[in-house]
Amino acid sequence: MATTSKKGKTNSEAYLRMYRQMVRIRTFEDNANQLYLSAKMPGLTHMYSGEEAVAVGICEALTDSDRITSTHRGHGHCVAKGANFRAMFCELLGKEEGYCRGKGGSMHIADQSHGNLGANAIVGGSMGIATGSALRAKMMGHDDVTVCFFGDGATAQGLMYEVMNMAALWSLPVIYACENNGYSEYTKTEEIAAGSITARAEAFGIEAFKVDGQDVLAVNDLTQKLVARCRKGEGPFFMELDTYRYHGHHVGDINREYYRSKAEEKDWKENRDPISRFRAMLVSEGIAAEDEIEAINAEIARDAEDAVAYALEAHYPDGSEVDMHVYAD
Amino acid sequence: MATTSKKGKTNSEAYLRMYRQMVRIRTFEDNANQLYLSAKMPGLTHMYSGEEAVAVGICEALTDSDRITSTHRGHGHCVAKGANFRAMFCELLGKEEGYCRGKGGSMHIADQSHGNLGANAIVGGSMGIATGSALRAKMMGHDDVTVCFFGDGATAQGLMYEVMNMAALWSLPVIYACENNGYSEYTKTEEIAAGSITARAEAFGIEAFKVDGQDVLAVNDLTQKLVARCRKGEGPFFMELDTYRYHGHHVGDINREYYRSKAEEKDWKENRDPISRFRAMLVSEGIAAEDEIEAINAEIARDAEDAVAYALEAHYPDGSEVDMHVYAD
Amino acid sequence: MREITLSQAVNEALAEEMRRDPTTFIIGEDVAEAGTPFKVLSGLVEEFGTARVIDTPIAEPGFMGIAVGAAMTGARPIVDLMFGDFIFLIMDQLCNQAAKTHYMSGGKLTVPLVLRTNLGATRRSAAQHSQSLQALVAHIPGLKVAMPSSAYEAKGLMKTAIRDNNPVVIFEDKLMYQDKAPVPEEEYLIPFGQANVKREGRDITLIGTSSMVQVAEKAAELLKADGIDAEVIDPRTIVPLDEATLLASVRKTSRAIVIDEGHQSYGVTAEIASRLNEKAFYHLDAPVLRMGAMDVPVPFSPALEDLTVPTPERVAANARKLCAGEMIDAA
Amino acid sequence: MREITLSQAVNEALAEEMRRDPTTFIIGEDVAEAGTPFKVLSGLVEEFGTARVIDTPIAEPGFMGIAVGAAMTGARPIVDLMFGDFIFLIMDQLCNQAAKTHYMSGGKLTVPLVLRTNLGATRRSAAQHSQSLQALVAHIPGLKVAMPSSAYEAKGLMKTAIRDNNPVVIFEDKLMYQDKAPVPEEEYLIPFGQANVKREGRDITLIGTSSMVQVAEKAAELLKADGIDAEVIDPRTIVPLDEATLLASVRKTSRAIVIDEGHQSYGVTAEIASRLNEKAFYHLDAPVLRMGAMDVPVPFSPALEDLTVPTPERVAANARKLCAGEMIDAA
Ligand SMILES: Cc1ncc(C[n+]2csc(CCOP(=O)(O)OP(=O)(O)O)c2C)c(N)n1
Ligand SMILES: Cc1ncc(C[n+]2csc(CCOP(=O)(O)OP(=O)(O)O)c2C)c(N)n1
Ligand SMILES: [Mg+2]
Ligand SMILES: [Mg+2]
Repeated sequence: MATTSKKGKTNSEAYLRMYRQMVRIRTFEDNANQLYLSAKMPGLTHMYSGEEAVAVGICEALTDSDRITSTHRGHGHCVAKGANFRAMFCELLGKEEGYCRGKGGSMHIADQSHGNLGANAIVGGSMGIATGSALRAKMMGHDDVTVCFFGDGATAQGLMYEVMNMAALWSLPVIYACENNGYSEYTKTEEIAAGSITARAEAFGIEAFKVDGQDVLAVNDLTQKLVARCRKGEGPFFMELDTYRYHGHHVGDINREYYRSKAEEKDWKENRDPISRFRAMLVSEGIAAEDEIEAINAEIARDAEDAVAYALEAHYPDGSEVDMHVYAD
Repeated sequence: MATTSKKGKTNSEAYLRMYRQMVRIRTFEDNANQLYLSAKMPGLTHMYSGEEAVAVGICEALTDSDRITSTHRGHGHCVAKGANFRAMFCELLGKEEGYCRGKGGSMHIADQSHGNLGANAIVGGSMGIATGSALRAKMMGHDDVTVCFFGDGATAQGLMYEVMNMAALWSLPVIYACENNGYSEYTKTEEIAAGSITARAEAFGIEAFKVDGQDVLAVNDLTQKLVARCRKGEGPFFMELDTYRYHGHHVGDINREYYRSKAEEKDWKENRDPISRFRAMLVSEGIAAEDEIEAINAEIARDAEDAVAYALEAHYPDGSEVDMHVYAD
Repeated sequence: MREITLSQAVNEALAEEMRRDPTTFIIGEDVAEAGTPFKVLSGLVEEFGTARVIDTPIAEPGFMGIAVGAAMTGARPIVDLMFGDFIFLIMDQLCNQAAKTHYMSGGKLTVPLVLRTNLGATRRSAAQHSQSLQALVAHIPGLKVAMPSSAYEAKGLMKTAIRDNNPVVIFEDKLMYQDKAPVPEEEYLIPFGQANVKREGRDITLIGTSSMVQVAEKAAELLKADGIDAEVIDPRTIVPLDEATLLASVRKTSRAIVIDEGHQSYGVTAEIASRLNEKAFYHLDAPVLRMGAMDVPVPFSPALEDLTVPTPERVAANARKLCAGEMIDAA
Repeated sequence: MREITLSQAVNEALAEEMRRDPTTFIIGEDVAEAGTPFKVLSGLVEEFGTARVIDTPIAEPGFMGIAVGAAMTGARPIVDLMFGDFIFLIMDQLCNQAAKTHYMSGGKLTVPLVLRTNLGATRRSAAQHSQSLQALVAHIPGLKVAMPSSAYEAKGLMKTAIRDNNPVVIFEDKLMYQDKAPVPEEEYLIPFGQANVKREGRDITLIGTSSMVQVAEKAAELLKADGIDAEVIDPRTIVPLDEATLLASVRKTSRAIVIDEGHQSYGVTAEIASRLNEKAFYHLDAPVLRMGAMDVPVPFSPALEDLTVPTPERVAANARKLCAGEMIDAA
């Protein structure tokens, strides 16, 4: 394995944290999906399962003062950036103790305390926000970096090119992270993206990288380097991460054979799963034993169950909150 | 001269027409500027002088059924696509006999009979329109080509990338013609455009060309080839034309040394003027004698004078027209 | 008469008009094989092919601009905008380009296109997928705005919109796609600018748009119990607006409530109420009341979202007060 | 008191606030060396440098989005949008993002930014450079909307806007940049939601916004000759709207005309008129009249353009009719 040399005792902790975070995301999503299927969750939601190595590989290279902007498929980013299950499930259920007091829901979940500026229900809608966060950092002399998550579909939005141009002109500390999961809704990426996605960033003079989004260490390594370079004023950067979503576009998208085959899904799940891959590596490298891994998984499962139970019991916001927070004081 | 071989008797007529069209544009603009300076023209206007070889080189490769979309700096495109002076000056003065019955003015002048879909006061605003015209041609099985004119400044608009993506995916017969005159308003192009403009088109899989926009033959040659290829279904294409505007951003932009030097302006006018260059070539190649050239110039000057006089005397639209044409029947 | 869903009604209208006129085509995200997330367009790509049912990248300003250009040069595009909330993305192409081209060209260029989109909250879709933005487009001269209130209107207005030579925006109510209504087998069109008196009444006029027509009808049912006889009117198009029918009703009943699912302030209800006030002032026994959605972004939480939109109960309560002369605010 | 132009007043407000708060910055096209095409910002880049007076490419959605992100993370951007007509380009970032973030985050994130732009026709700038689009943004909860009517208001409202913790849109009248008015040397702020009674009167209330305040004042002068004593009120902000002052006036005069330079239909005048009708109904002797711009794209030709906006003469003529009980339409 090419990465062996970088591993060792010192990294064990970081690796276990990455493993744990990936499992936390998968577990969160499985529970969220269950809530939907049992009609306990209002509305729809978009599962991140399968893409865990992207969010975790990136966010583990960031500190709490670094910012991210997230997407409609945002639970993974939120967990990876440090959010806790209770406040997340409360938000998904529209409860007062949710991160946004139930006002945002799955598509607008934000966690300011960990630098998550929020999911966004407008595809590409947060690209300006991320770039603006980076402009603020530069202008105010802060050394934080902002990562902008978005999908392959979002590369069709003109806003991306407008803000990449400015980020490049002004050398802003922002990393554009394109989660290419091969689809936007029910359409294959090649049908909606002409040419090359990384070349588009390069045309603006932005260094761009393609990376295996199912390999958490590869993602993390690259991100660490780019974050360090951003802090030195060498931003912006662009990453295209090859990945896959296991579920449908949203929880309600069940019959999807007309746009993607079961064989393809099976192949990704069985052969490229970011969690199994990493787990096998942890075990084979002696970083964790099977039973330790199982203990981690079990603990996370319990944590999620508790949080779901808590959220189901939690209060809805009082009706009087409906016209609060329209304006800040 | 590299182009000599392509010239000869058969081209004389085409060359003289190109020369005439360039002089017509210059003459039109000189008169329009005079109207502004003598306070006879309402509002402001943007002069095309200096960029004649771009509009003429391109439009002479098109037929009346080919379409163009134009910009705020649109008089040149309008003349080059075949418009007459009277209806143009009437439009600039807000008169009933103008191309748009006085409702559009300089910034919205359109000449549907020659395929000019109109100037546009939103920078980049016509990029979708041009692409849509091309989609219509393809869908309806027509063989016309659409040229989208826009400035270097307009390359900052996200819309361009959205429609280039679709034009490339769907192989539309559209040519994006970027008139790079080095400035957008009072700002140099290098301050507002990161990376490379042609590379941006190439990143979408679009063949892109850079051409000397002061050389009408070079522009025309390239356009002829691209138009022919578009008709065969090989579009879209992108051209970046290096050019220069002699006047300020608009007629009122007089003191401009804070953003561009007189020396630079002098250099372009004296050494790269598209009309003088072409005139010298016509004479040296024996296509036209000096006195023939002067006769052409004089005739155009008279034509413009007549048209100005006519337009100054022409009627304003009746007040009752104010709420006509809001809706088509 | 057979009953079909609003979704089927739209689908039929599109299919019929596309058969009739080969220059029509549909353009938008996931409109072809997927038939849109709401499945409204299912089957159309099979009949008309991908050349006329065109899947686009996620580039709303781009495909809106493309539609404008196609319309200006001889085609009749039907633009599918997945959520009404995305109108904000295409405002420039819709309002600066499509709406003004005919006028700016002195009548020489036309832009015959239809923008199909939707409105409506209470789907638990939060602030960016629940807006009812009809007021914004109604403010822009050059656009027509249709708001079907049932499958019957959805079909008839759509067919009229496609044949209209202007840009027309149609807002469908997301929550009504599965609602059935009687729809004739034979072809029919509903002319723009003709309001529909859904229910006659003497005591008060309830004017509702789109989703709020049902709310008004239910309120009228509730009011019957109180002996209040409400007239319910559906303007069907808000541009053009059938003032005459609305005024005739209000002159008769002397009282009116205008109900629309867009935000109340600077919204649709203000325009309609103002026209009634201006032109039926001396017939009014009480101020014309407006009921729009609350002036708050749409909250996700069901506990909050349901508070933001007019309900039959709240309309009925206000109607009772109006009829009893109890509008204290107005004193 | 010294007199300065509206342009200078804005410039002073920006300079003072930028000195006071290092997190403020200006972003937009040609704002630095050029000081904008209207030269309103001249001198600011010399004092604050290009790090705080930032020239952008021609990418309105892009720099608006950037401002939102900067505002969400601790800066206070002042966005310069060269023409009000370009609001259409930034609606998504303004209305889906800036306006809703505070609410959607349950009050945790704030977006303190100012969008400076303009309105106003009769500059012979045609349909895409002459619009007055305040109604559109006023409809969106989460935005505040200021409409200064003179240099004095321009300065005081701008300073308040910059200190406000919400997205605020300020519309300056392009034709007023060179108009002078008395402006104190000492610092002052004008609170939002406080209308200004420009002229007291008994017979009729003329409510004007921005450019239309002058029109109302001139109309009041004309009406004096007829013995009609008009009260003139400038709401100064339309969101929040100072209903109390407007209502008090109308309850006194019993008649009102609302004047705004945006299109009349589905425009600002509809909201203000509706509120007066709703809440002062029983005090009104005549319907509240609205005078907006005509519902047509702004034509280029001077012969047509001047017909599209309210003038003192037309306001006065309508006021005379209202006072004489001649509003035939309303019968
Ligand atoms: C501006 C906008 N257009 C359309 C949509 C509807 N929509 C939601 S998610 C989605 C697909 C996004 O694809 P991608 O960016 O690849 O993200 P993924 O869902 O694959 O993670 C679409 C079209 C939207 N939310 N916003
Ligand atoms: C969307 C938009 N933003 C800003 C403007 C103001 N404006 C008019 S022309 C211009 C510069 C355009 O530069 P470029 O595209 O290079 O064309 P040029 O004027 O050089 O021909 C600007 C910023 C506008 N008309 N539209
Ligand atoms: Mg995707
Ligand atoms: Mg230029």
